[in-house]
Amino acid sequence: MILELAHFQILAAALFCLGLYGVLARRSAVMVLMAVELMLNAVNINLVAFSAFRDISIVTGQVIAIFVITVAAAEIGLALAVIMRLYRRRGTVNVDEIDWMKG
Amino acid sequence: MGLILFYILGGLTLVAALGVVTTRNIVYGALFLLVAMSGVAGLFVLLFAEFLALVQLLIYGGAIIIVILFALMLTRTTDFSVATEHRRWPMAAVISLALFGLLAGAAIGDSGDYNTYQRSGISIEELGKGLFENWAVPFEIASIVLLVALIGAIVIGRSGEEEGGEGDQG
Amino acid sequence: MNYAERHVLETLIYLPMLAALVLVFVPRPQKTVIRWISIGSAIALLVMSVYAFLAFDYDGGARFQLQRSYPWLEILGIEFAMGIDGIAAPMVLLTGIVSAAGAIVAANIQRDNKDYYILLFLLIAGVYGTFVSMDLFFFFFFYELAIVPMYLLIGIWGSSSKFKDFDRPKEYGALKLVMMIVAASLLIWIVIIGIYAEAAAGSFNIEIIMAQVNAPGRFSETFQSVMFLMTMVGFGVLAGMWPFHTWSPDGHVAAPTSVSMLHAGVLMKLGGFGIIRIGMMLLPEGMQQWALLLFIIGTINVIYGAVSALAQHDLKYVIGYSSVSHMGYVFMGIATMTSVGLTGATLQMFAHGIMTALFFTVVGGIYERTHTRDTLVLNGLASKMKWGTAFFVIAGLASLGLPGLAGFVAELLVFIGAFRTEPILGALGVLGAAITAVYILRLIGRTFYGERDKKWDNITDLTSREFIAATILVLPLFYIGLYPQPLLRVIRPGVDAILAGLGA
Amino acid sequence: MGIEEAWLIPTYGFIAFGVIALFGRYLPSQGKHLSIIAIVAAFVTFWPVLFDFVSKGVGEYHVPRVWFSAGDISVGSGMIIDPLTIVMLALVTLVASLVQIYSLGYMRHSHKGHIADDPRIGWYFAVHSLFTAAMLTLVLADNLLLLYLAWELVGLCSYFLIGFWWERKSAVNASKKAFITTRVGDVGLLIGILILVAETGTFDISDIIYAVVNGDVSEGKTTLAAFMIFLGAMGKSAQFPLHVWLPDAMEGPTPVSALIHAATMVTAGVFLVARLLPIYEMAESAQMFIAIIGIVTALMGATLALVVTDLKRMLAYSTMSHLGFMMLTLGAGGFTAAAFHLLMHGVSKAMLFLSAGSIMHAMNDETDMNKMGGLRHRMPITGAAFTIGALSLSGIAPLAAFWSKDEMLLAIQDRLSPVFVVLFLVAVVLSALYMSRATYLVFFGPLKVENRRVHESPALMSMPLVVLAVLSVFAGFIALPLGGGYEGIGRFLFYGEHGHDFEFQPLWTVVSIVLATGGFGFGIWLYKSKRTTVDNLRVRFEGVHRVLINRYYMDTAYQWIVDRVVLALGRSVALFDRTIVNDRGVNGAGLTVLGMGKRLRSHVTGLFADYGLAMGSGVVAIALYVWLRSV
Repeated sequence: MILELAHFQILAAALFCLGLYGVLARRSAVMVLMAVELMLNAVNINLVAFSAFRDISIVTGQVIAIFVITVAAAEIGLALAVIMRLYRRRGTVNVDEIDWMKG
Repeated sequence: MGLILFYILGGLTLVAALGVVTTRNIVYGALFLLVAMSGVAGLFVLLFAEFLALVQLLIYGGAIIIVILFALMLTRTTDFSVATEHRRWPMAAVISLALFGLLAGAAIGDSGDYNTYQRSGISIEELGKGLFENWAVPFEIASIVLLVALIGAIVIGRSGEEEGGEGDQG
Repeated sequence: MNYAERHVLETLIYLPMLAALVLVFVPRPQKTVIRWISIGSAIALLVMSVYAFLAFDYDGGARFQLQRSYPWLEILGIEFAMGIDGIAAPMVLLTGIVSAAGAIVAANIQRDNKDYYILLFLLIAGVYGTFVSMDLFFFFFFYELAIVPMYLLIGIWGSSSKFKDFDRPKEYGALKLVMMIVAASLLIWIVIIGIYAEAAAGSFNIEIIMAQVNAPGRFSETFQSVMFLMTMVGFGVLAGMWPFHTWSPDGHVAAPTSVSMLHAGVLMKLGGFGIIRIGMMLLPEGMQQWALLLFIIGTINVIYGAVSALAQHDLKYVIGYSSVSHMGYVFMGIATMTSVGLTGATLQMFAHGIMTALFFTVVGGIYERTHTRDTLVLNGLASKMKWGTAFFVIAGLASLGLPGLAGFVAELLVFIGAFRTEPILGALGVLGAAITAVYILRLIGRTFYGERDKKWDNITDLTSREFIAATILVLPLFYIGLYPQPLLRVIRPGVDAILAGLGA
Repeated sequence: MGIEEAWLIPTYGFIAFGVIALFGRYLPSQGKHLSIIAIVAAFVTFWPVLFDFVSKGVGEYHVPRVWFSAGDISVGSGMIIDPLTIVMLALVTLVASLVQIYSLGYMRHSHKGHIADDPRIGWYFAVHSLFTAAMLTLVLADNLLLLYLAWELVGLCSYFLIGFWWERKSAVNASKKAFITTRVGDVGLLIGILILVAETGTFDISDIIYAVVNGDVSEGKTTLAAFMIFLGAMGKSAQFPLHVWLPDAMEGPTPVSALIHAATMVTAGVFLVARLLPIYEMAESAQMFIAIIGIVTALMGATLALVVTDLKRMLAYSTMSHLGFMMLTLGAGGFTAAAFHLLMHGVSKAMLFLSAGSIMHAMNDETDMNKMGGLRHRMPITGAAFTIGALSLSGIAPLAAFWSKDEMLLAIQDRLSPVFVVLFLVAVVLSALYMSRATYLVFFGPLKVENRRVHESPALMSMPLVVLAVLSVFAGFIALPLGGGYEGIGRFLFYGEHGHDFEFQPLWTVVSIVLATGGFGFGIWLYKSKRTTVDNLRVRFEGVHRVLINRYYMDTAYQWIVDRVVLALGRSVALFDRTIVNDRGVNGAGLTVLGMGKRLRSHVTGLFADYGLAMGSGVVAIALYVWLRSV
């Protein structure tokens, strides 16, 4: 059995779904953020895998992966700042209790 | 030989990810995340994307995890171990599994004309050239994104002190 | 067609808009200047409407006359096309008369009458546009233009009223009125688009579409019957058809005098006109299928409106319900699908428009002086308001169909048509006329005759302005009552053309 | 000036009305003289029309004129001149002129100390001339539409005249009641006309009669139309179910009652039936119905007149009773007898009303007969006129109504069953009785002290009385063939082959004379000497008396129907309309939309997790759907 693209895709899918579960199920906002990181990495794997299994000379996959990483970094920074304010305001980061958007 | 490496690294990452998602203690979660990130870096190496692996380790391992730990410490969520999932978690599990089934099915069914796994990485200066030639504009935009995120984080973070905990905007 | 004939119809639309524009630049405190500009342009409108009516060549002329069209949106085939046929000509005349009287009576409005007049002229432009336009798109455009100002006019200058067990704030009346009509106009919009698509003639012009109506394969039976039902309901709501009539009494109670004059006098006729123009002309089979339903609803309208008017205490409620009852005759007339019945329906639209306007002029005058319309409180006004009583009695007698006044001729023709097709329903209609006599006379007997309550000792008779407005309305009532031939010979070509289409 | 100019007769009235109503204020004494001139001119124009008519030979002359045409119906406004029209023209113009002259005097009452015209005298005379003009148009109309127009106009004028003194609440109610009751009848008339028009396609009376006579119109439709048209006649001529408005109509000024509620308007119903008699000939059941209604009204009117104490109401009931006679005769097909009695009754009854007016004028509007008595000493002319009128209407020998009553008796006994004849004779006796009662109570017997100062009315009022009195005495003779080509009213009225000339049946004439004079004498004797017996008669028949006093409780019944049924129905429908159709239907629709909105809002919990779940399941569902379709 030699290594094929499908393996990486399945792995990325698994990682992505774990991340999704984490986002949907975890109570702490920070934990949700971590799960988001997982999902982003899953995407990266896919990107790189595709560039590897296709024509490696085209660097698109890796370049986009880099961009994904940069955006992830920016995003986590901002998200944590928001969570800090949230914590200071409501005294908790528990996702269930924050419902200011209630209709 | 690549296969074995793939299984080792993939398994490592998955287990770590599972840990992140299910651990009761948030700090352990952060540590599990670190392990997962390194696993992914390993996979990048497997896929001849050494520079990427390096960047992955550097940013994720170095910066992001540390920031998360800082956040955890500041919001003192560590001193009480909060119940991990809220009451509707089975629903989330079902959805994730269903999505996984679909994605995996798509992956297996995909009969794209991919050439086999062969050793041909690309040198860093090719990557650099590609980055700075036909991806120059997105590169600049990425830098702006980072700048904005930086300022935003500072503004949101700083202005929090003087307001104090005034009324809750319901 | 000389110059005037070519441009009279479009000036009927441009003039009110022009007047509104001019008023915008007149400074607000100049109340008298505003008043004179408005009355001046209203009189000009009346003169032009009369000219348009007389210019209509009734023996042998083309079906749509005084035509004028400007290309507007070629790709969709929309052109700003204008023209009047036998049915539209009397309606244009009616609009001229009622808007002239309305503008004169509107002079009593003190609070920022500038905006009032601007909105009023927009409304008048909308009404003229609807009667005159031959392009379905613009027909709908002006139809909406005529309705939307109503909300502001009633909402701002209207009057809320408190009754013992329910009260009607003017906002409620205004909102309900505009909401129901606009919702109904949605149906009409669907019908117009449906017809446009079905005709596939690439044009909204009525004449081109009519040529397609009996083209093979198109305008199938079911298409026409569904579309006609939607037209009937869509226009029926505006015309005060039975289940959807409740906005009429509430709307009129809340509306200021000149607005209810224009609304009951002209806007409700848009509904009837719409059913004739779109329903009968473009959907003949649909008409034949739903004629009986229209007939039954018309009879219900007549009886229901008359009976519920019996129990009303507020003057405007009575007139509101009587409008519902009289519009029932229009539906009956249309549903008979005979030349006599249809002529009667058109004449009834004309006659009722004038009668109701006259009613509202006097009621407005009474409200102006006594600040109440409750008939339980008002009594014995005749001794103080001689001319007011005279005009109200004439309007009352016209509405109960006294021969010698316009109402009778119209109702008679409708009844003749009705007896030819559905005698039982026709008899019920005549019964409706008897009930009308009861509630009109009760009203007159209670509010005008009998001894005067000392509260009304110091009320004055109609002012010269109201007197002129009332005379403008009374003259046609007598003229058509005694010698209706000038109006009938104009209606004849329109009706025959429609029935020829229907017959085919 | 011949038949063609007959349309002039009504036009004077319309012009007078227009001028007075619009410019009354500026005319001297509000233009009342203009109205007099108009009606006298009409009377004067009538004579050349009569002579031209006679000279041209008695027949039916038709002067057509188109009024308007709509669709396939064309409506004319032409005229028919036939004997019936001539008779009616004579009656209306004569009585109207006399009544208007009489009104000059009557409408001057002491107003704040000095004698002056009624403040709204102009309006009074304007409506008076409008009424006469409308009545004349009705008589002349050659098509049913013009007739219906005049019919309604006449009803309208009676509404205005009854309600002339509208300060009085009772007058307003009376006028409203009159108009609505006649309006109910008019609805029937309109439906009848419409049925005929729907069948024959034209309004023209002669065409319609021609179509009905030779069977173009089905039996059922003709009978239905006949019934409906008679409904209109019942309303106008105050026949049995629709008679309730006539007694109340006495609220109006007395000359109004003299003209409208005695001679002209109420006879319009009889005229209509007479004009359309050939149609009724074809509808047997309708004709029988008319006879029944006629006799019932006659008896009812007579009985009510016996007990009522108000002089004018008594005369109103007597009119009702005589109209019943006429309808009965028409029911028996007695065209000439009915028309003849219409003429005679018109003349005598108008005189009775005018004399009642002059009594009221003298005794400042006192109408209660018990307060009068022995007035013959103070008011000789009025007394004589009243007595002649009473005698004539009771059918005493040489006077006017005797001849017509005789004619009617002949017509009834040869077409209808004996029951009708007996009832007719009973009614004759009763009418003689109540006439004698009235005459005695008002004019004979001792003069009461408070009536000491009563004096005869001025010349303006007594002159018409004298003219009418003379007519009541001699008018009857026109029944006989007086030579000069004139062979009696029978031949004149019923031209053509089946006219019957006046044959003299001794038996029935003797019977009617005996009954009439006997009835009258018995009445005088009863009230003269046996006043006590009258009182205890009243006591013993207490029940009957109370019923009669309350007009058979008809009025209360109608009032109950109006209040309980009609107004209640109105209120319930209005309530239904407001609560169900409006609050439930319109507002309801609004509220349901709001309700839906509220429910939707509950999904927006603000919790991030819920949104995530929703999004997730959405993605999965779409992916699943795409996958399933592709497989």
